[in-house]
Amino acid sequence: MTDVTLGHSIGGQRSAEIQQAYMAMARTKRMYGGIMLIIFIALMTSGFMLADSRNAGGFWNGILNVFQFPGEVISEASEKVALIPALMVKFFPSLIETINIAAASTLVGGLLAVALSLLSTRGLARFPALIGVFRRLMDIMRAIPEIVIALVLIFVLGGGPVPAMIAIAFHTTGALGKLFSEVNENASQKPLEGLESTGASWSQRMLLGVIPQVAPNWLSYALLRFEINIRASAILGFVGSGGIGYDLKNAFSWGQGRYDEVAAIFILLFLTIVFFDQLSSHFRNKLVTGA
Amino acid sequence: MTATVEFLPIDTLKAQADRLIGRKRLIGFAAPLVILAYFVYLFFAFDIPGLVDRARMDNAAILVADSYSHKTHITHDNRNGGLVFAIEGEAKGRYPADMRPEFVTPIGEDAVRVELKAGEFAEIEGSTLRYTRPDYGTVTVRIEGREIILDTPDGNVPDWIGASSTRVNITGEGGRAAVTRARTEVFRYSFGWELFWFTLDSPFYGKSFSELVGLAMSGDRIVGEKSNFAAMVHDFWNNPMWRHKDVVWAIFETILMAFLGTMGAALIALPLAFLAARNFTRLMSVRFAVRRVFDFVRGVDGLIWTIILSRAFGPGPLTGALAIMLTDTGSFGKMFSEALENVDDKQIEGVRSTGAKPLQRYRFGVIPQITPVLLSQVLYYLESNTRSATVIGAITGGGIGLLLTQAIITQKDWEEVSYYIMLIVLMVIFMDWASGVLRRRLIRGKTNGH
Amino acid sequence: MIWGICVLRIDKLTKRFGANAAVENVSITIEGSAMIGVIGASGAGKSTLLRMINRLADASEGAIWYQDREVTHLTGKAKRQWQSECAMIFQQFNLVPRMDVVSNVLHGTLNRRSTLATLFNLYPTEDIHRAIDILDRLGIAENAPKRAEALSGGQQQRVAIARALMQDPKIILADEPIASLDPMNAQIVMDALRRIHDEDGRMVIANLHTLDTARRYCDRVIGMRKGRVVFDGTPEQLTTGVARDIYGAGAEFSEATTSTDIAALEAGREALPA
Amino acid sequence: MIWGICVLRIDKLTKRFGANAAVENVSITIEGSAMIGVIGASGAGKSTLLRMINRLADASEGAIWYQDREVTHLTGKAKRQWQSECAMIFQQFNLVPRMDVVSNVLHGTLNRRSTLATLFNLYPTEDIHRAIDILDRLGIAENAPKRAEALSGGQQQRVAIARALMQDPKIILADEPIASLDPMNAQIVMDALRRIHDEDGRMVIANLHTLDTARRYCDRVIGMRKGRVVFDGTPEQLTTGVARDIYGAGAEFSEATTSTDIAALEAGREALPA
Amino acid sequence: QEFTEFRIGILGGENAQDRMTSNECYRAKAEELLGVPVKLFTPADYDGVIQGLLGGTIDMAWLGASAYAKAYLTDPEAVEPIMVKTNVDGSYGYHSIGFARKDSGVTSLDDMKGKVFAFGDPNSTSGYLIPSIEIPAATGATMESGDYFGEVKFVGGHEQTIVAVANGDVDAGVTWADGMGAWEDGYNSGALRKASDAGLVDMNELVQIWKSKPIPEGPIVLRTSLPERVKIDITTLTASLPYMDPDCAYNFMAGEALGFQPISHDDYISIIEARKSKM
Ligand SMILES: Nc1ncnc2c1ncn2[C@@H]1O[C@H](COP(=O)(O)OP(=O)(O)OP(=O)(O)O)[C@@H](O)[C@H]1O
Ligand SMILES: Nc1ncnc2c1ncn2[C@@H]1O[C@H](COP(=O)(O)OP(=O)(O)OP(=O)(O)O)[C@@H](O)[C@H]1O
Ligand SMILES: [Mg+2]
Ligand SMILES: [Mg+2]
Ligand SMILES: O=P([O-])([O-])[O-]
Repeated sequence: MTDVTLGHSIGGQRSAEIQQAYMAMARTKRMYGGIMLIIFIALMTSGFMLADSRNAGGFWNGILNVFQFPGEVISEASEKVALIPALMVKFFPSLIETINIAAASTLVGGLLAVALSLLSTRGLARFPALIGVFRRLMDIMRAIPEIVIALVLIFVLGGGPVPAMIAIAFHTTGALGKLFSEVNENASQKPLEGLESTGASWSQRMLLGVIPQVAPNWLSYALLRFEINIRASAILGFVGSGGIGYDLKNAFSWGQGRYDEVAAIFILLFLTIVFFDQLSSHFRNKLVTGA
Repeated sequence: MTATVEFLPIDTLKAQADRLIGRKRLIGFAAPLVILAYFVYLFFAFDIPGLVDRARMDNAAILVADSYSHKTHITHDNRNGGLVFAIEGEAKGRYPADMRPEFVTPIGEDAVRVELKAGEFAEIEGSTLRYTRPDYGTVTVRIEGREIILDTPDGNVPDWIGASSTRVNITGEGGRAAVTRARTEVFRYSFGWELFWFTLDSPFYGKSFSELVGLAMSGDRIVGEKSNFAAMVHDFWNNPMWRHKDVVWAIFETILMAFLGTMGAALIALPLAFLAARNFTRLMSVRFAVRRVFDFVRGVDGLIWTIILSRAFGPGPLTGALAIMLTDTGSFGKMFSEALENVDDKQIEGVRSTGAKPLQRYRFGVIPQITPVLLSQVLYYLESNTRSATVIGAITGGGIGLLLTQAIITQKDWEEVSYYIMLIVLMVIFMDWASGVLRRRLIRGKTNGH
Repeated sequence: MIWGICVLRIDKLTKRFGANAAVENVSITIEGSAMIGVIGASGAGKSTLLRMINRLADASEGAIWYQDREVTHLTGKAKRQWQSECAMIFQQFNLVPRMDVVSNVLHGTLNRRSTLATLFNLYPTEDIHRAIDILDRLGIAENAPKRAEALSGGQQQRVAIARALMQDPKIILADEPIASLDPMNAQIVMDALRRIHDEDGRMVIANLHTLDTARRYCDRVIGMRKGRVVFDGTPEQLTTGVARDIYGAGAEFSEATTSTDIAALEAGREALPA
Repeated sequence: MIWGICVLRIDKLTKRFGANAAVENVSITIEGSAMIGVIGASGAGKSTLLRMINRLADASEGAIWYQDREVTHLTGKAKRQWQSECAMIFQQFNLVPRMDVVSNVLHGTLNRRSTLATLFNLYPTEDIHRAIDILDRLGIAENAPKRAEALSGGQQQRVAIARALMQDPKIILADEPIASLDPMNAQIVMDALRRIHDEDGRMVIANLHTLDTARRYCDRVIGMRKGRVVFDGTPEQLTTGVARDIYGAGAEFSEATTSTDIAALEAGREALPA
Repeated sequence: QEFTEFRIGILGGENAQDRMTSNECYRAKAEELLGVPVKLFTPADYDGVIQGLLGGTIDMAWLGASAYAKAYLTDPEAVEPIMVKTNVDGSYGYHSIGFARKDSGVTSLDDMKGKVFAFGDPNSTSGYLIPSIEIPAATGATMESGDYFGEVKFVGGHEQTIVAVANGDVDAGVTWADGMGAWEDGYNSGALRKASDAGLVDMNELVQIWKSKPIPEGPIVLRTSLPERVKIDITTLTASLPYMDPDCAYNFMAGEALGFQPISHDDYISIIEARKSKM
């Protein structure tokens, strides 16, 4: 680096050149910035207007009524507030089913993701030539929304928790696999090489060299995913996969007269999500900072 | 350090190491055992044995077969007479009077022979059906008065035939047939998505690719005033069987929901996040309130918001976009406020020391620092919301999700289902790719904190 | 220099953090365009003092006067006006690393320009030209379009000085401006500060960690210890004994506290033209 | 030592990375339990040579023979078997930092264990005891339950040696085993290697950065330059001139290339018992 | 709120695209008549349409009786019934049909003790409301899971019920049919007929195990706050459709029917009472 010592300024002429050059750059940048801003605003407004026109109800009329429906639910629920605890107990088994779906799919998906991620990380892969294949596989698994798989599986397997579990696990594999392989890429190669030099097999190297390094980060991602999966499994209940989502949908659908059930399920679901959110952020903090 | 060795006898050290490895062994066994135990519990809780019984692999086979093939109905109307050939039995797939599928040959007045696969064939003569399987022989079904009579070579009813006095169903290897008093029908499966490009009423139906290119180039017009190419595009775009126009609109609506929802949420969450960040809002109560609001809107899934919003906004993409926006305001609010709590005070102080106004401090001290985090989160969510929008659409919104779920629920058009699934996967992969490109461009490339 | 034209008067200034007084009962009067070095061990209160002058921190007691303005009680617009008159340079540069050098320098004008225009990075052309002139004066004009984070430490500190100059301040406060720099860059930066003082006649107050820097560049040295001023005089008056007092050190002083040992200080003094 | 009992024969070995040959046409024959030092400037190909012997890297041309086995063409199980017979020690230790010391040492037996057994930590008790014995021999037995990352560099390197010994190898390859260590730890580690060579009669090949270490600990020194062997002889034959050739250096050699200057080498040689 | 658009909500039963296609001709006629854009919306379930009517985002729909009752009970002022479809014989009713797989051995409700029973949509008259009242009267037990039936669940709609029974996911379910014609054809009209025609099920494999009393056909409703002119126009259009354009009417009415006749709120009081009893 050539640090021009003080006093040796480059002189007026060069300075003017730099000013010119900078002004030109600043103008282009401003222009790009302006154009991007205009494009963004145009996209947002035209998008909004289009969505507004294709919607049954308009935004400006609707916004006045947003509280009408929640209002109905809350007023009925508060009238029947005494019944809610009993209803919460009634729906608790469904909640357990939902949590089971989420836990099982996170576990299965997580284990598959571990294998796929190891197979698709440069430097670790068992079959380096197939890295691309495994990556695309994960991309596709990630891309298919759970509901698609669930619906197809319901057709084959009938309703119930298993289609939901498989659907979520499938998606989880893709999603976690990608995150895991990002973690793997940052793992140090040194312990691996050390193990390789002793004649350890691929699976031993992964087991002893990679997993201890990356496990905390994996776990942290898996916990995050678990939370997401609780929500997803509740949602799949809407299309007939059992669990609390099924009860919620029926109660919602029937409407007036069962809003106390809606409220009870809502409270259950919300408490669960908050509970696991707190629990997992607690563990994640511990894993990432501690350990 | 080496000195201590003499004080700790080697046997003690060995015993210690044994215990250590023993403990690890225990954990090594316990973890898989716990997981295994959980799976055993699930095995019964999810009733897997029952599932195996209930699983309908024939449905899976139909699904797979239908997803790459189509069926043609050859129908004789037994009340009014007349033979009709229609793809998928739909009015819009009906062959015009002067056309017939190449596997159908007329064998007389009001009579046809239908070549099926696996060497099977069926003949319809009036209301009478003759179904021939090479290894079995010919089954005859005829209508006599109010009765439907089934004649088999050996007089028994094999298990691939369902028969009663009012209806007979034949499920062969190469095709299907059904006879009721109302009609006599043969179903023939063929490979491919028939009518995907043009329906039978289009002059372009059945033309090969090179013929179509030739037509597009040639000057003489087939359809009225339109150029051939425009007519082709029009016929494809308005294909009543596959409805490409509606499907494209549906995909577009889905992306629109994701885009509006994500961006709207980011714009709302950014200012609110300042209220939830410890270092920008000293007031504990405000912070607490804002955070709980974030938790609440995030904790309720977008789908449930769609239901709640559907009263006010009705079905449509706007409702879906608003629902995504609500949920993501919570997620973004939480993430942005965490990013804000991690900002480096030095930069803010540097800007502050020049006498900058508060807004300027945020603009130059804070925004440039959080832009990369912000952008990458927003773009990640844009991609993942394309998937959410599919789900939300399935329930109220509209878009490709609705098309897909409806097609699945009616359990009819599996080729359409697989078409939609393919499109959805391509759409999500595209959004994934696009958001990745944008992320790389915006975060690394730009020198400015825009 | 005319007496009374620019006077910074610090009057019984105290800053307490809980029970602990970081700055205690400090009174200093600085007239004209002096170049002042403030020295003292880590935790002596040097930074806190400068931060109170710039109003990044509020005083617990006492007052700071500039001319006939009481600085300590300014709020809002008036406070920001004061901050724009008294630029601050930080040990860690405190630039916006992701923005380009010129934009960083232009932050020096934020106080004068409308909020809306600056929010969109719209600065008048003459400001941009002046920024580049200042960068040129500091020998880093070529780096104008680069991101601040792409520069070396010494260059970043000069950008920080350029930002300070862009404020066209009466006073420049520098809080250990060279502590993060290697010796060569340190020299470039201190030379720049001195030149600004000499050529522009701005008051410069610099916290310094190393005695020889203070001795070499400053007209007047203030020594602080545990929040109090324990020395105030010319560099020549700063003997080994005084330095030991300031740093509260015994014989082990030379190694422990500053980067320059006492012997070097003595040697350096002799080398100075009397 | 009986001729022919343990022979490592490297035959016209070449390793190319793209156009660049890291090791070129190297032929070396080592008999019996020699202790060999490989020296050479950074980039001379020392590491690549050792990595090829251990089969961490594949040769581009040439062959490596051990007894009547051609090592270069082994794959799968046979390759891993060979690796288990020829232990490697790395500059950065390459331990599993989050695991305890005994487990790290036990990794030396992985080749003999199934994946399932390693998954459940099913190491036989005698292996565990032997690991402790080895650690004890290297003077770090009391660290057995600690995590590897909690140890000092010298201790970690000794754990690495223990792991190597646990493999009960015929050959120990050491790639700059002391480059990351301070002089005291370096000595401990080199002493350990030498002792293993002397007591167990294992072949030791060590890449070394410093001439005096090679001279002091090795029976035979191989000098490499730009991938080729340019010197092969006893430490005594390693004169200043030869060293300059190996390092391809002129008069500025002493400072630039190795940590020990030539003067020290000369001095050292005189100090050696003849 | 001015009248700038007329929005028709269409209930499920076919996939969204087919629903759009079947109703396209009606939409075009309405657009011509009203002089404002007319749009079709196809929410995924009954509730989607009801919410639209209640929130004023959907102006017209053809509801089931129970769905109408829900709209009425939530907001009596929201919608008013104008017309009802009449069957070929002039009646306007249909039945809720309980059915099971023939090979399951179930032939009546008595065989269903301890087995799995499926409803369709909670807002369906024939798929839930009526059977949930008449079946307990027949069995003498409640519809709670484990009380008479082993499990009672909602599978989502008529199509899903038929598929679930045919697949054996449930032992029996309820759906709608006109109750005329032959069982083997899936009766003359109804969900069973449609499924049978589509090749989804083989009616020979199913048996009827229960049939409800006649259920009044659901009304075509309009939002009460629509301009009077619009209500009259739509009523006229609908009533004259079978004469003006029989093909269009066939599509719009999803099969053979005589036509439409006016109907009022009072005709649904019994259904509303039934629904109230379930609240
Ligand atoms: N924000 C704060 N909160 C509490 N105590 C503080 C704070 N800032 C400074 N102090 C304390 O005030 C005292 C003086 O700190 P100051 O930073 O002014 O010292 P300094 O002379 O600049 O030291 P250094 O050479 O380490 O920068 C120290 O004891 C410090 O711990
Ligand atoms: N994986 C690789 N890809 C490309 N080139 C490599 C690779 N490994 C080594 N090289 C090159 O091969 C040559 C020899 O490298 P090697 O590491 O064997 O040298 P060395 O003698 O061990 O040096 P050092 O003292 O730095 O460890 C160098 O030019 C190096 O850049
Ligand atoms: Mg300080
Ligand atoms: Mg090396
Ligand atoms: O209300 P239904 O039309 O479903 O009986």
